[in-house]
Amino acid sequence: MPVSNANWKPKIVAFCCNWCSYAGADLAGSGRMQYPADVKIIRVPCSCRVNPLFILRAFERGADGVIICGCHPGDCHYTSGNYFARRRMTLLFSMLDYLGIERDRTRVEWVSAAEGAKFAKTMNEFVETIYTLGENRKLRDIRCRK
Amino acid sequence: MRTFSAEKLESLISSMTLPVYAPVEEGNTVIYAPYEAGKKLRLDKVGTDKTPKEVLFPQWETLMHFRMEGKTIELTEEERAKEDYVLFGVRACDMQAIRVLDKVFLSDPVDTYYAARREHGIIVGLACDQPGKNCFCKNFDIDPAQPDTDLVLWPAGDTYYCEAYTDKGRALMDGWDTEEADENAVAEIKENIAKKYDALPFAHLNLTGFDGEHLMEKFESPQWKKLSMACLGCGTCTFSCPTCQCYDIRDYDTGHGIQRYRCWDSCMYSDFTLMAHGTNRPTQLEKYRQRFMHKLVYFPSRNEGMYSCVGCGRCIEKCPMNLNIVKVIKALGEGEKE
Amino acid sequence: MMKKIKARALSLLSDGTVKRVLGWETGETAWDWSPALFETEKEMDSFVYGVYAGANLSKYCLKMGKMDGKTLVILKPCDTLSFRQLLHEHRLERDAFYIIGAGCTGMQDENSLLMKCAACKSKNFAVYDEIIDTEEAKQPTGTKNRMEDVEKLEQMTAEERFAFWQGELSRCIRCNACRNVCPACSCIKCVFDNPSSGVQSKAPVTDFEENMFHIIRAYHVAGRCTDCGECSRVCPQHIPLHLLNRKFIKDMNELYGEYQAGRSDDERTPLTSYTMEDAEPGIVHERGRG
Amino acid sequence: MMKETLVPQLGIVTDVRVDTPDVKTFRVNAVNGGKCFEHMPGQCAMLSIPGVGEAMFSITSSPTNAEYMEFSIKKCGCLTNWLHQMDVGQMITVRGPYGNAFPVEEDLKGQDLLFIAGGIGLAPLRSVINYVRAKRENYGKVRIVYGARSKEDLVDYPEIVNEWCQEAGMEVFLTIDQPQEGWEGHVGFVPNYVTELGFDPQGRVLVCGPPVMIKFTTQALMDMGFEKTQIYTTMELRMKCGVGKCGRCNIGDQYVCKDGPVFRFDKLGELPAEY
Repeated sequence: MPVSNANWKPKIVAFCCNWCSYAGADLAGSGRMQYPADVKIIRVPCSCRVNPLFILRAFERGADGVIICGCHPGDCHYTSGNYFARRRMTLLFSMLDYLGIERDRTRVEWVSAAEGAKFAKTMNEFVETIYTLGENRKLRDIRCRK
Repeated sequence: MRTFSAEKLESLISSMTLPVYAPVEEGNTVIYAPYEAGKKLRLDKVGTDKTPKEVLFPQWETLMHFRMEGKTIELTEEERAKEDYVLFGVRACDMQAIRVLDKVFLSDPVDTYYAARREHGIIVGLACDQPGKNCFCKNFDIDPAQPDTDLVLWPAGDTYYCEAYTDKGRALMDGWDTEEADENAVAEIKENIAKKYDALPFAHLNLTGFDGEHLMEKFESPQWKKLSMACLGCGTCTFSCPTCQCYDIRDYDTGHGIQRYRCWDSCMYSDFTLMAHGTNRPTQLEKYRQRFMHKLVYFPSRNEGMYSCVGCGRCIEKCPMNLNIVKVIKALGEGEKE
Repeated sequence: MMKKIKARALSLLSDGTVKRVLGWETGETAWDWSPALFETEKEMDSFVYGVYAGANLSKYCLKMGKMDGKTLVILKPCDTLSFRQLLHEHRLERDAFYIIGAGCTGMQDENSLLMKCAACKSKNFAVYDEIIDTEEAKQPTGTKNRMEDVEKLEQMTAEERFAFWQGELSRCIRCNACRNVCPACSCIKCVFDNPSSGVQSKAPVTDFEENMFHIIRAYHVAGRCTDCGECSRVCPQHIPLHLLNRKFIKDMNELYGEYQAGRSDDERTPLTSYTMEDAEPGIVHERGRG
Repeated sequence: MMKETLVPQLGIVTDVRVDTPDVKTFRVNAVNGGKCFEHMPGQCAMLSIPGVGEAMFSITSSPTNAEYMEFSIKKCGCLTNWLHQMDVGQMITVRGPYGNAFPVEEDLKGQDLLFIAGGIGLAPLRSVINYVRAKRENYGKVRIVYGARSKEDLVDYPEIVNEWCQEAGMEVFLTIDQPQEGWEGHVGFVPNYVTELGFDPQGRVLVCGPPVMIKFTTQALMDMGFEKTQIYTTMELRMKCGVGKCGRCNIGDQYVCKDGPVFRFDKLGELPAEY
């Protein structure tokens, strides 16, 4: 989809697990690795804290992409949270796809506390994807538009 | 009385310069929506899935906008409707329902949002020719062959007859390409319609005792418990009803201001009367009773005997559990005979 | 069959085994039956069972479960799945109910066979005290593949799917009939009724809110939905809501193994369990590209 | 221009007084000074904070106060919590006045008046009491029975003690539910206190308080020989529009917002007990 507005900057919400990915983001920062400022991080205690409603609400209020980052499977601070998150997000993404909403607007990545570089790379890639997809038009609330 | 051929109907609608809301097909439902070329007109459908009330009193509308900064509030009103439009193909029952809405919204103090839409609308009525199986408008003294509108259309096979009753209606009809017709052309049609409606299963309900005088008696009837048992508390009946007008006012934070909007509400919902200390209609029995008491007792008691049921039959068709106002009238009416 | 059921219900009511009977009663026409509660033998006069008994009475059991004494409930084969799922979730006490499993020859509305019966899942009873049925009722009713329509949608392009669902969901009037009839929607207070949730809304103000309501509702019952089809049956705007639930069922079956909610008491649902080898969410993206 | 029903005026909070741990009294002026509108004692107004909610409150100040309006508000829900956090200078929206009023110029005129209030129930009555005080010559004896859970919960205590109690022709009886240190007055529930005090069944009685208090107080009054036609009370139900259109606050065929909130007791008896 072509970008309608040359000045358009995507808004991206990243839900990051407190124990791995948030620390990964920190590491990316302290390692001075670049990733776009369009990514707004929301710290959650675990990737399985992310209720599908959070993701839809983010889109409602104008997000163009939502990414969920958690510990690698097997490394969850709470033993199994990310296993549950994995199933939940798979089903949710599949449902969004079923409703015809661009599947690439949502993503799950496992980023550990040591993977600052992976965090930066993931975010760069994701932002790139959202740039190609353009503005989120299908899943937003018209009232929130300015 | 004027007439035109049925073939010309669509071109006649397209020829009107005003926006036209007409019953059109949308998916497998029929709703009143702006008519555009390519949309399928459904003048045959009695008891459309959505009612014409939606044009005058939409399911939601923005009332005003607020901007809050520090301790100050800035208020901007939403503009009222200011363009004329045509509401096409309104049945007699639905027109009577609009009269019911008028009683509510146009009584002092006037609701200006509704009033503006009402004023700018030209309503073209459509006489029924084939009743729906659930119609029971006859009980409320509604003549399905004579909608109380600005302009009335009578379908008669391959022609339509039309007559205007108000200045608005006459002005609209003057722009139509019609021919002169005999003044009594529709007399026989009307008679036929009356006969058909008279023969319907729910055409002769006993409404005696549904008035303010018997308010307490109806309210206290032991029948309500049984009647309301299967009620799910959904809002289907209220939202498909052409006269249900209860509304809620809510605020929505758009991130850059507050929109205050009004939306339909339903007496069936748990938070309809919920206050900080609880609700005065705690179970479905009270909620269910409220709806029917309002239609059959409270409203007539306040409005010179005018019922706020028009017998359109939509709740009979729509209720997931087959509960409806006819069952209520029969159950409560019978209780009285004993 | 109806005579047998009625006679049995009457005898259980008169000997005091049960205090009330939850069944259907006749209406004004041949087909407009309503769920009803019968507490005396006299009231049982209007008791009825047959092809117009489409409603799933499991939902009403939530209310009956709080009453004194046993309730006799008539459940059709697919209704028993909903009932058992509620038992599984500890929403009902088995002892509070006497279940007559009633044979089903396919339920109808005024015009035709119900959508849910066209793709009949099974004629087995998941839970019962006794079964009253006939040979005819044991035969499968509809043999339509229940995933047929879901597959059709999956094969469309994203734009076609989007157009399809916008067309359907934009008709939603937010009457909540789908939610209120759903036996899996047993929350005491729904998130969409909770003023503190930030998503409480009574009107389908924008397309977004309809999408959100239906996605979240389908999602919340995923793994617990028995595919009883009541949501689509009751929708006054004829939105095929069951296609959302069936999509979840199809995905779960394909990704996590065949599962039917309500078939057992101790099995974990796909969303409350996991395996180490589960597919990554990326599968959704890959599947679409392939 | 038609009179607008749903669009509010802006008001500004010019004073906040802490009455009890959960009741504050807010003084509200129009943005350009003065009052937002005139009212009669017993009428209500819709106050709102955009984005939080809108609700009906009785106007506590007397119409004879030409400078401002006051609202005594108890903290008990979403909107009232927000209101309690307000400082002076905060703008709010106000619309009204709504509902009927106590018949101060008709039925109450020339009568001895007995006011009975419980807790925050004093709010609507305070408007009447101060109205009567301002037009003292039009009314007979004034007696006030007021009770609350504790001494701290008596709304408007300074005004009661310093003004009402000092005024000639006015008698004030205070009571609290449980004994408390530093309280030398009466202890006990309002209905019992009313019985103990024993009033002549003449004049008019205005009752307001929690539903259960109203119920037992009216019973006590009737036992004393008062007629239902001598007793007035004021009601509250959930409201959205304030003008009898949104359809939720009805008791039978009467809308509390439009036909009420003041009901004479005999009239209330003819309606379903759905409140």
